[in-house]
Amino acid sequence: MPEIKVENVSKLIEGKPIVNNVSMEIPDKSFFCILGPPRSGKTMLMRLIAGLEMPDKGRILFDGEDVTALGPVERRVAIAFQDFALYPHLTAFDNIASPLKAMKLPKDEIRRKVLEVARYLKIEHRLTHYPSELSGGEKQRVAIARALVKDAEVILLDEPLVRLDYKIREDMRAELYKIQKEIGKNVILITGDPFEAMSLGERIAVMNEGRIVQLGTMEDIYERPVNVFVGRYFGVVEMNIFDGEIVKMNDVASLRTKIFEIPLKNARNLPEGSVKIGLRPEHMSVLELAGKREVNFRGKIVLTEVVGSDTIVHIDAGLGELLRVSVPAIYRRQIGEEIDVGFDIENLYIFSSKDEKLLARGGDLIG
Amino acid sequence: MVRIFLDHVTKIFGDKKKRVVAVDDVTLDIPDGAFVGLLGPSGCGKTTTLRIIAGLETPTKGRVYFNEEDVTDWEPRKRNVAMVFQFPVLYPTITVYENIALPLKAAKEPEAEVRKKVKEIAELVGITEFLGEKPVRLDVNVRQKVALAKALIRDPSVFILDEPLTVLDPKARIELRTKLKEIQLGLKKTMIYVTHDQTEALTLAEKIAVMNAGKILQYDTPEALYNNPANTFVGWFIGNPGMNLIECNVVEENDKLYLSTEGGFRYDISFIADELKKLGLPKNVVLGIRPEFVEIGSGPLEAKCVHVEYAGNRIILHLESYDRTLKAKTPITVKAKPGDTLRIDFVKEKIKLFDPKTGNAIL
Amino acid sequence: MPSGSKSSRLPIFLQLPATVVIWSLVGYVLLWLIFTLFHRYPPGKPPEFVGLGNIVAMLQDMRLYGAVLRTVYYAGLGTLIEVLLGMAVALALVNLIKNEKIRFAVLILFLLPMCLAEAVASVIWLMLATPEGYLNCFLRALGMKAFPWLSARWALTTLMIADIWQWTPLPLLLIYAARSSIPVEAYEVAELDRLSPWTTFRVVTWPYIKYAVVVAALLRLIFMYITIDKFILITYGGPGFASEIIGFYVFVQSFGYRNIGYAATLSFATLIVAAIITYFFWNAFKRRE
Amino acid sequence: MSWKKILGFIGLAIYGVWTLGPYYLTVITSFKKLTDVFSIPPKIIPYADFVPTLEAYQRIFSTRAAWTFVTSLIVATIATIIAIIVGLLAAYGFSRFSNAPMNDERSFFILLTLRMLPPFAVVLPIVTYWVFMGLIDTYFALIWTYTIFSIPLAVWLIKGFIDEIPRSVEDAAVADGYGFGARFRKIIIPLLGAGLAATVALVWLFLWNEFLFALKVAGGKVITYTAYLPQLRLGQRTLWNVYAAMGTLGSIPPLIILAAFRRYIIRLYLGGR
Repeated sequence: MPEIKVENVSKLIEGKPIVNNVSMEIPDKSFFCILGPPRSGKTMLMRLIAGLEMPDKGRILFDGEDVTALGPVERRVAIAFQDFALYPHLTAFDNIASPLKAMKLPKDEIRRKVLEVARYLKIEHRLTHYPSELSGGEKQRVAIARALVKDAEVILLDEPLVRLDYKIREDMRAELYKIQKEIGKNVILITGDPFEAMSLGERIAVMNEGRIVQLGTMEDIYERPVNVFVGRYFGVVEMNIFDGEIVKMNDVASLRTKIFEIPLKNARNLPEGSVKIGLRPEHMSVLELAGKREVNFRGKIVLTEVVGSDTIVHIDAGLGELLRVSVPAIYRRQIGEEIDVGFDIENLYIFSSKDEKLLARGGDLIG
Repeated sequence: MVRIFLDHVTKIFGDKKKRVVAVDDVTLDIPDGAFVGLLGPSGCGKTTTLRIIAGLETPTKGRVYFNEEDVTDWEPRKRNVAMVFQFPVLYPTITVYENIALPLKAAKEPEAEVRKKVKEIAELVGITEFLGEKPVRLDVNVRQKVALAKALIRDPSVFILDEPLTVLDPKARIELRTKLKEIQLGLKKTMIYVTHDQTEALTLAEKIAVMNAGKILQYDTPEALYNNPANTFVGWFIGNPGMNLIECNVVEENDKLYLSTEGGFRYDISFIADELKKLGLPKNVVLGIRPEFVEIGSGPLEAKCVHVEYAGNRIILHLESYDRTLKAKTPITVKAKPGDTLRIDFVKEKIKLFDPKTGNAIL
Repeated sequence: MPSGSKSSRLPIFLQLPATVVIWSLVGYVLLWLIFTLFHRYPPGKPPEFVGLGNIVAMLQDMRLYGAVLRTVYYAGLGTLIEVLLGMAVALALVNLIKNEKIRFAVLILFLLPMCLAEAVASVIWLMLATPEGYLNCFLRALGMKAFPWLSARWALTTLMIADIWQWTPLPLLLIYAARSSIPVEAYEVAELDRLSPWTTFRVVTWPYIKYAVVVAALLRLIFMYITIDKFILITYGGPGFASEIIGFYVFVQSFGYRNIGYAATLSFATLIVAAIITYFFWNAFKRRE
Repeated sequence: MSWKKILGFIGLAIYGVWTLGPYYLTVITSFKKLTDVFSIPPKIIPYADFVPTLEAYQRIFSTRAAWTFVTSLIVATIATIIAIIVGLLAAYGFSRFSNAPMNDERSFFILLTLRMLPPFAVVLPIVTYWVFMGLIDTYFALIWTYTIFSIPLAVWLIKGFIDEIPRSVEDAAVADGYGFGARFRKIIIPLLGAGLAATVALVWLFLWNEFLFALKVAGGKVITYTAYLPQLRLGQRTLWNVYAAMGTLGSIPPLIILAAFRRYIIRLYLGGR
């Protein structure tokens, strides 16, 4: 079960760096996640780790051994592709057995292994069917079975759930987690859905424009996003970002915005002048349901978006950008209605307006 | 405006060998000016139902009425219906202005009138600066807005949308949802919105018909679908994550009533014993409870935590209780790690019971 | 594919067999043509260097200009008719015959002529157009006078008609395929917008089939220019020079008069023209996505 | 039905007669006695207008004319096999390594121009080449020439079909441990399947129908049915029924291929797209 090390790896396509000088370590036997928006280079990074592509610069080490020039088989890596990549002319059984046939294993051993993994993924009743006859969920299970059957050291899942119907994705997420725990192999998940990364990845690498912007556990990235991009991108509902200002008058500092002002205790190392304030919708609440908070203000409803059991209320509170407030219930109101919302100061994020780096959390300023 | 009534509509595709019942005896009453959602997984017949209303498909059985007039055999052009497809369908080689104006020109409206209306609609949908462009060079978000404007300009009596937002990126999706809501409220149009994503249906529609395998399972307001689903499918499909469904036997012991399973799962439901007796005390039943109404900390049941999912201000606990699995959705204040053993209980008034064979709600 | 890996020589190995086979002969052909361009081959004597003599002779050769004009008439008008007729039949097929199975069967029947050899088409049209042939039999049966199909005045036109008979199915096929690839939603929207048939054609059908029409036209233009089978089998360029197009003139110079040097010059010139038309075809074909 | 529809159907019917009529006349002529061929009014319905006879066919099968069909078969088949094998490899290169040397778009365009090369412009140098090699009018010369001129068509069609195989399926095969050879045999060829068969048929048909090279590169000892046709008109009286019979026999393979690969005809002529 290799500990994977990526050292200054770069890959250029027609001169443009798709993966730009990436270095990271993926611990052994973990559920590692590479998260990034479309065209952030995450799929290419996966292909480099898998050995489907060779880097133009840098090295890749499995347990300290340089595998940069080796292909997927020598690296004992298995891949489940985003579009399933099943062989259309082979039955589900032959698709799963394909890696074992390539290894020229005896027929009965192949049959035993395929049946075992098919039962495990609950598709043993569909083995004689061709991919065109399978549902999305079933095709995904066959793709994962094909990756698991040859007990490779590393299993790479390239956006495995993106093609699935919304509801099936919910169940598959829990199952992927269960699978990783039971097979104890190194699983690397590539995804564009932050919610998927949050619920599955023990360690997450957030990528943007070919670089690793932040790497850490779910809590690290959620609590201490390195900049506005990670703050906005890494969350169930996109973080609210609006302009504010640090004002320092005769050694009394305060954080001022268009509609509220907060006195700050230790703001010594904060630069004066404009800053970007971040506030997660789930850290805000509607007074009518959750009572008063440390800071409260009024906003006009633009849209109430019911997301299954919760609701995201979009309000215009005069801060320029619309604010999103997360309400843990079905909460439908007319457009234009006024509601009071609030938040606690400790949940604030302060970013520099120059390079958008995280300067401090609300808790650091009033502690 | 138009009230649409589908009377036992059925649509069967394919020849004798391979018959597919896409729409199975659907009766649906869409009041005038209402915004109705058709919600269901892919392949449940919702798009076919839509196409029957638009006249693009003719039903195998059953009739379609617009305001008491039988339009079943009417051509689409006679029904004054406008439709926005999942992928923006525009005329590729003429400008956005001409794309929007064409339906009016086809109806021989005076030039000045056409120009005024196009300006107005372009303003409403927010594509004024693209009027001179050719669609082929615009990104999919703008193209879908143009398709929306094209559908609106004709002032149709029925406005049909077939999963119009799926191709858009998240930002454009929020923007267009807001616009659709404004348009619907402003123009008081009868609107039918097909989607497989519950968020869009619950957000936009006043009433939603949940469909599966060609049948309408429930036709009600979002709150009703959420609080008392008519059957197990609706319970599972609405809400994220969906309702927990636990099959168990009904056991009567020294005048107390329990739900129990072979693996030791036992829950006292004496508080609804008399209603159940009135229904003839079924031997086994499906217990339905939404993850949000599973209480962690104290309670008669024991459950092992298998996996924890963070969902912003709430966490989803995947639990194994005796021989059954269920999920709980609790505030992040509840500290639980995989492997912990917890005591759980259910919010009594939120418990639902379903018939295991038909899946329909009993209580 | 693991590009950049040790198997980076694989792409070249893939191309080697085809390249070796092709250039073993085509290489000689091009070299020979270029060499002969500047030489004359008097019978029985080694080739003499004549510098630009052949090229000058070509530019002054009135018979060549006659052939060029006839080729422009034959290939130009022929292609135009084939594409227009092909489009008309393709659109008629799609609009009139709604049942997919029957429509496809009729299409396949219509494609028959283009599958036949040019030589077999020549057999067919010789028997039709020869003075005592079927066409004149039908005319006389109707009490009309026999028509001089293969006379000096009409031979080239008759050959064009024969080519139209055999090759209209190609534009028909390409335009039919393009028309069938149009998503049905495009016509549903046009129906909902209550567009007139002509407007529907202008904004829905035409944008999709435009490329197929261009590609079909270029394809036919190239192949009418480079194919001379019918000319050898039916009229052999006659009567006189009446049906002598460029290709046939090169053929006659090469094998009739055995005027090697001059024949090579003509061949070289016609190669260049073919490459140019192919270049336009290649761009049109690429842009059709 | 509107009158426009009726007019449309009449037009289609006329086009049908225009397309199939001449071929029908040729086929029935091949079953006529010489005297019945051209008559006023023309005899067009067998048994009603004339008594069909196999006279023409007996004459063909009693002379070397029959052997010309065998020659065509041999030459077309061998050349097709070589062209397909060589073309398959090249097409795979053009499809998967479109930025590698010799596989880029420019070399693909060069190959395309070979397909559009005017035969009349290259037949003289080719004849000179085979005379120089002492192989003129031999099976080898004709087969080798035919192979060269069918490779571009084969590559052009097969590349289209390979483009349709998703790259991720091949990546999966790489990940499963298949080397290039195994990937080609186990994944590419089976997935090409009927498309490849249709390409083989079309390339073969292209050679079965060829005339100019058959006439000049060979045409003496080694002569195909197309090259033999001119010889039927040398005498003062053309035996029209024999001439028609040769044409009819020559038209049989195209009919079979058209019927067998009708599903693929559309995709073939679009260059496999």
